Amino acid sequence: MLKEKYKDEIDSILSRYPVKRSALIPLLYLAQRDEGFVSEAAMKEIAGLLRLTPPQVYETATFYTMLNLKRVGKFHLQVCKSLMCALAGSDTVIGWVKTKLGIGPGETTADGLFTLSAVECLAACGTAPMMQVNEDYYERLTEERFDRVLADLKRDGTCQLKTGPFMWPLPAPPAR
Amino acid sequence: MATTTTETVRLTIDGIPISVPKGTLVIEAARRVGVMVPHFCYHPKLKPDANCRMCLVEVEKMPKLQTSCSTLATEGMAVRTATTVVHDAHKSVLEFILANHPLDCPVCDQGGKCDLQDFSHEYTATSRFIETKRIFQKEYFSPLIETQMNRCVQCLRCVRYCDEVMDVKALAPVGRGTMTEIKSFGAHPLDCEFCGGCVQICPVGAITSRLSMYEYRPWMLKRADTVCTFCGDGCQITVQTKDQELIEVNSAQGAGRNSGDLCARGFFGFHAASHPSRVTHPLIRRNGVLVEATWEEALEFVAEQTNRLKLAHGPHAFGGLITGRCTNEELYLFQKFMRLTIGTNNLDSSARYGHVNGVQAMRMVQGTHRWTVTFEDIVQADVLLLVGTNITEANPITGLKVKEAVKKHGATLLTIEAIQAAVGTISNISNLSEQHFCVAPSQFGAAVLGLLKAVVESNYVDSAISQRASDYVLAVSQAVQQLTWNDLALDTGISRESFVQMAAALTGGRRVVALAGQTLLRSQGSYGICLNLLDLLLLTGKLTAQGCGFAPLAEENNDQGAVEMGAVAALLPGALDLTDQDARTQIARVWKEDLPLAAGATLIEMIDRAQAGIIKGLFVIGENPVGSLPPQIGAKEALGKLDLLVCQELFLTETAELAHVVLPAASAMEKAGTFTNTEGHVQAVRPAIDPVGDSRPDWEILSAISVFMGAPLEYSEAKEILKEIRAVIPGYGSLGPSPIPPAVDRVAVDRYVNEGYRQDLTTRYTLPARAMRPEGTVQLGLVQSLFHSGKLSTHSKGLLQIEPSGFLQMNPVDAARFGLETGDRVRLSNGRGEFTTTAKVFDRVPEGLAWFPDHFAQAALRLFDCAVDPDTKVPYCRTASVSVMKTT
Amino acid sequence: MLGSGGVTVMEEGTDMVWAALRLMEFFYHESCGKCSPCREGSSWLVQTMRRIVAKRGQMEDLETLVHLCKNIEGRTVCAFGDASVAPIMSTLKHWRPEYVALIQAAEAANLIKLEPAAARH
Amino acid sequence: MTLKTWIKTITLYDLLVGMKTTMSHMLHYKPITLQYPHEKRTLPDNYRGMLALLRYEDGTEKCVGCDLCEAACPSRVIRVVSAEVPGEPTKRYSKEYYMDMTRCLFCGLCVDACPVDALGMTREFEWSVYDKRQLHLNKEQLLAIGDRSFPVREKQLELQHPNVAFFNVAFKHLPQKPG
Repeated sequence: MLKEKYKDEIDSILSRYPVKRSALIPLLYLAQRDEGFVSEAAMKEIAGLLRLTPPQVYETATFYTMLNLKRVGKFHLQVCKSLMCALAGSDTVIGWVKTKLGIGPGETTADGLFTLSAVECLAACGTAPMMQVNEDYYERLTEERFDRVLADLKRDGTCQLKTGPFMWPLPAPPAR
Repeated sequence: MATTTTETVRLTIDGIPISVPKGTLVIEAARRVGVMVPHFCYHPKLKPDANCRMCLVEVEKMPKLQTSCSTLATEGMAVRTATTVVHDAHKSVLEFILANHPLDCPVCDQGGKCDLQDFSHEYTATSRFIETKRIFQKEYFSPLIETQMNRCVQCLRCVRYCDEVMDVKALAPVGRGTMTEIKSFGAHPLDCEFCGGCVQICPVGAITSRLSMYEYRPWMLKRADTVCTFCGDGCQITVQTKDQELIEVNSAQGAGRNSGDLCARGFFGFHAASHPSRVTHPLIRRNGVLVEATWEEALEFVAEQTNRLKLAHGPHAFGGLITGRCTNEELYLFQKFMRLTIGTNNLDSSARYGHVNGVQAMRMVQGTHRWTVTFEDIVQADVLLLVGTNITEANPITGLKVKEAVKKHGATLLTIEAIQAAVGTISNISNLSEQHFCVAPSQFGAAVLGLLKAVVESNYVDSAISQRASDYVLAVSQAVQQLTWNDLALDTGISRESFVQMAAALTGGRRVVALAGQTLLRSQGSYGICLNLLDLLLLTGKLTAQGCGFAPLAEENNDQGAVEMGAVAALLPGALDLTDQDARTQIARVWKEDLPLAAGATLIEMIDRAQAGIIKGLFVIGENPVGSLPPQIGAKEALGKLDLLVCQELFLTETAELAHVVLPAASAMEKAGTFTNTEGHVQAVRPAIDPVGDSRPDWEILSAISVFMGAPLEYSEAKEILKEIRAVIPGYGSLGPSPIPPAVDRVAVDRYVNEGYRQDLTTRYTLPARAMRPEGTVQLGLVQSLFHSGKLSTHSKGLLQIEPSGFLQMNPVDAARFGLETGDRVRLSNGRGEFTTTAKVFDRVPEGLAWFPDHFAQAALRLFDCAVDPDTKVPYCRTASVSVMKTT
Repeated sequence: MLGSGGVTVMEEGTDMVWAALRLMEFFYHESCGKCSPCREGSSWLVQTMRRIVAKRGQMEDLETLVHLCKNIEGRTVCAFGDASVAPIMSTLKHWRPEYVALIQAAEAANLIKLEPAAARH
Repeated sequence: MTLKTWIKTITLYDLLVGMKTTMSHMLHYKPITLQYPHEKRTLPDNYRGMLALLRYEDGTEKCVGCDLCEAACPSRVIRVVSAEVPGEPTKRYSKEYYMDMTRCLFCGLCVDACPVDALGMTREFEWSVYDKRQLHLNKEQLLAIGDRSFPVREKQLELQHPNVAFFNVAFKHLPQKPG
């Protein structure tokens, strides 16, 4: 259960908001981080924590596409398909996924590693085409870079090429 | 009364000038001048949401079209609803709404009464939509409420109703954009209060009742406005029938005391009348078995036996019991029959099970037998004190008034209740309360005493009363000084600070209403607790103030009527004392005969007298003492000894099975008359169907028996009896749409503060015995379920779908202690017997208590003991200490 | 003003109908579903645009598109509805020939003429 | 009144104009009497004869029990008792269907009213009986008439298009949205 596992974090989230209900989305994120998706049990638990009814939690969870209600692969590739990325070739990126991993949007590879979603604008139009893997951005994708991302993810679970997400202006580079 | 603003604004709608109170919405103002602006999402009960965009109107000096459902009327506003621009806007919005609508009117139950259908006709909307419509896959089917989201127009009325009015929040719009659908939770069927509000409020056929699905078309139905029989709230329902078949119940917005809101019992419980096991022919016991007979045979038998017994043993060898589900006319005729034709005061009604406590307390202190407040006062109250009401389940519509007061008007809700705050599928009043004391029913008295002590010690006593009745105030003060905070804390688990805080909230209110419910009225010592509550109001000066009062809630629909009609042993029609000479003369003048003077026996006394062989004949109308009292009382044996037991019944109950004659009675769906609801509002009952089989209304049966006995009480219709009631109680039942409650009788209050309080003050102001709870036991309580009412509703197929049987409901902590989980079999036992049932873990049950619904408690009854109130003779048999054991 | 991408610079040869569809799909996805014109309108517009891009459009569709856009505009709760019709309104205004060309291609391919309630299987 | 109209009036000119067709038939037409039981007239396609209930290609009843024929009927011929198909939630059908043909005036309004074309008018007209009660037809009899008069049947609605599938499909059988 979330409550035992993340007691401190839940308390700090709850203390952030004057109205309890406002903590709903952060808690749903927490649940998603825990399991990779928001399960029914988690939604019921969050309802109990916030003194909402389960349908009220469910309504929020289904509204936001960033919250997965079904199990997804270990790496959730979210390729932006909005106009700017599409102009820069996001359809090609989806094509690469299809040829290299054999999955279309909404599908998961047989080994359960990758799930592809075609999503709407991720607010990185300047560096299109881009994709988001779990919570990291990979921008200015070329086939070579894309291959490297996939290989690194498979091998290390992370990749050096990740670039964000950043708020504008860019944060100062970490001091060495 | 409601404080209405007198400030008005003037505006014109389509050139028609009108002045409306400030704050009125344009759509409402338009309705007043007879302009109907089409709408889906607007509903007078709900806050404006303006999501359907159907009600666009043109307002002068505003650049864009405005939604009339969310625009407030302002001074000098000029609204136009009939221009081409507006018409085009309506038409285009309708085209959007219809785009994804399946247009399956022919198979939709709403067809014929559908807003979307009507507007489509009005605007002859044609669609240019040639794409494939969106289709929601159906995942599940709810037991009683059918959702067909393809038809949904996403007006969210159901969601808002569920939240704003019912406070259940069981529905939510799920998904986004055009794929929004109304769902409960995930792929689970709807699990909620089943109030049917969403069905009623849905403007299209997206949410329909499954109970009568596809069986009718609106134009085939005949309607009858009548009153629901499932609790004391007296909701007006419209029963719709098709060829003598009960099809549907609904309630029109604004109609009756409930203003269109219903609970599961009212909305889905109507099938009780058409249950196949109804008794449809008179039955006479011949050679030990009940066999069918004709009405003539049965009536002749009853009359002959009655006359024989009366001749042999005198009139006091008879007794009579009647249920509070009968109409006022029947209750009146019953007591007239018993008092006049038979000649005894041995008569009682189901008000004796608890409602009498509240009424007698009111008569004692404030001199009225009715509330001095109305539902409107509850809505307008700023402090509400609920003691042992479990209001959302026992009296759901009064509960709605409380919810409205809290949610819409910001009233302070104080509750003393054996319930824990918990989010659940059924609304829980303690979730809304500002301050909640969770105490066991046996300690309600202690909690009230704690409040009194806090009032006295914090000097919250009203100065007027201390001046007027210093002796009384002194006596009460001294009495509460005897109690220690320590004892109170031990009994109730509530600290002095909490008591003081609640007392402060109570005293600070301007309009204070105290409600007492069944949990209180049927628990031991409740007459005294009611008096203490009245003391509390009196001391804080809230008894006589405007909009303040004490309101005991009736369990059965006409318990209040039973008291007012004199269908209890000690009271005459008008709830006057049997010994009141003026009343006796007045009644004797109408009846043209004298009334018996000897004090009558009450329910338990009658059973005892039958046991002792003093009572030889008993008339039982719809009452079931064998089934509803614990076997310890020996009702079965006592009734077995009778020479004549006549039952007028709908079903062959445990009592009817012992009867010598069973006469088939008509249910409330089949007869005319009036019901008096818990607040004393008299409403008309109208027949929706003809009596089933050979059954007859109870008053007709009584009248016929009296004719056969040679002392006719003849009436040709129920209205004639009402006329006679009005002769006895002037003006009865002609209260009009909004009743004016009686005022507190100053003389009676004076009598009470000078004299009346003395007789039992010391007994009332002692703490109840502390509940001993040995290890391995729980306090088992019989409770009222939201989905049932008495035993009658267990014949209703709709309600049985929601709650088919009883469960032992237990707190999770207790359940863990006994190693129980939902669905486990559990054996309850104590010195009196044992009983096996299924457990259900339920987090609203307080620790140490366990609940079992009264409606299925037949086998559980033997665990209970029965104590009889010394003053009001009410049998208390709702709690018992039992040990719990898991079995297989 | 072309949607929420702020200012977008596109290549000379970009298919503007396709671009409008992409923008419209964004708006369709983002429409919250509260008020009817935006909820139903955006889905309708997207479906029609998809059909036109897939060369299954017909001349009446252009008129319908304009009508729908005008019906959404100014009748919604928030400004999202107003914004959501901008891509189609402006592309139809400035690049109408591209639409017409696509539809003419559809007609040339002699695809089955669509009838209401008898759309593609 | 002019002379011309006066002459027209006394020579009954208008009447003659009206009777022109009749007069010409008297002169030119052959007798059209048919030796009825032995020879029968070919009836036009839109002949409004006996009513019948129809089925789909796969033999399922078309009728969805919507009661609209009952509502449309001016002489109260039809009585429909509709219900949910047992075991198929949300699918509506007519549990019972009665027609009292003694009252029918063959106006065809019921056929027009039917949203799923479940009613048809056959070209049967030889329905004279000795006992009126034989003209009280139930669902089986009406379906039998349909079976013998309409050998060619339509496809199921949901196979025609998902947009009209709501009428006669229980939800578990709803076709998936294409594309």
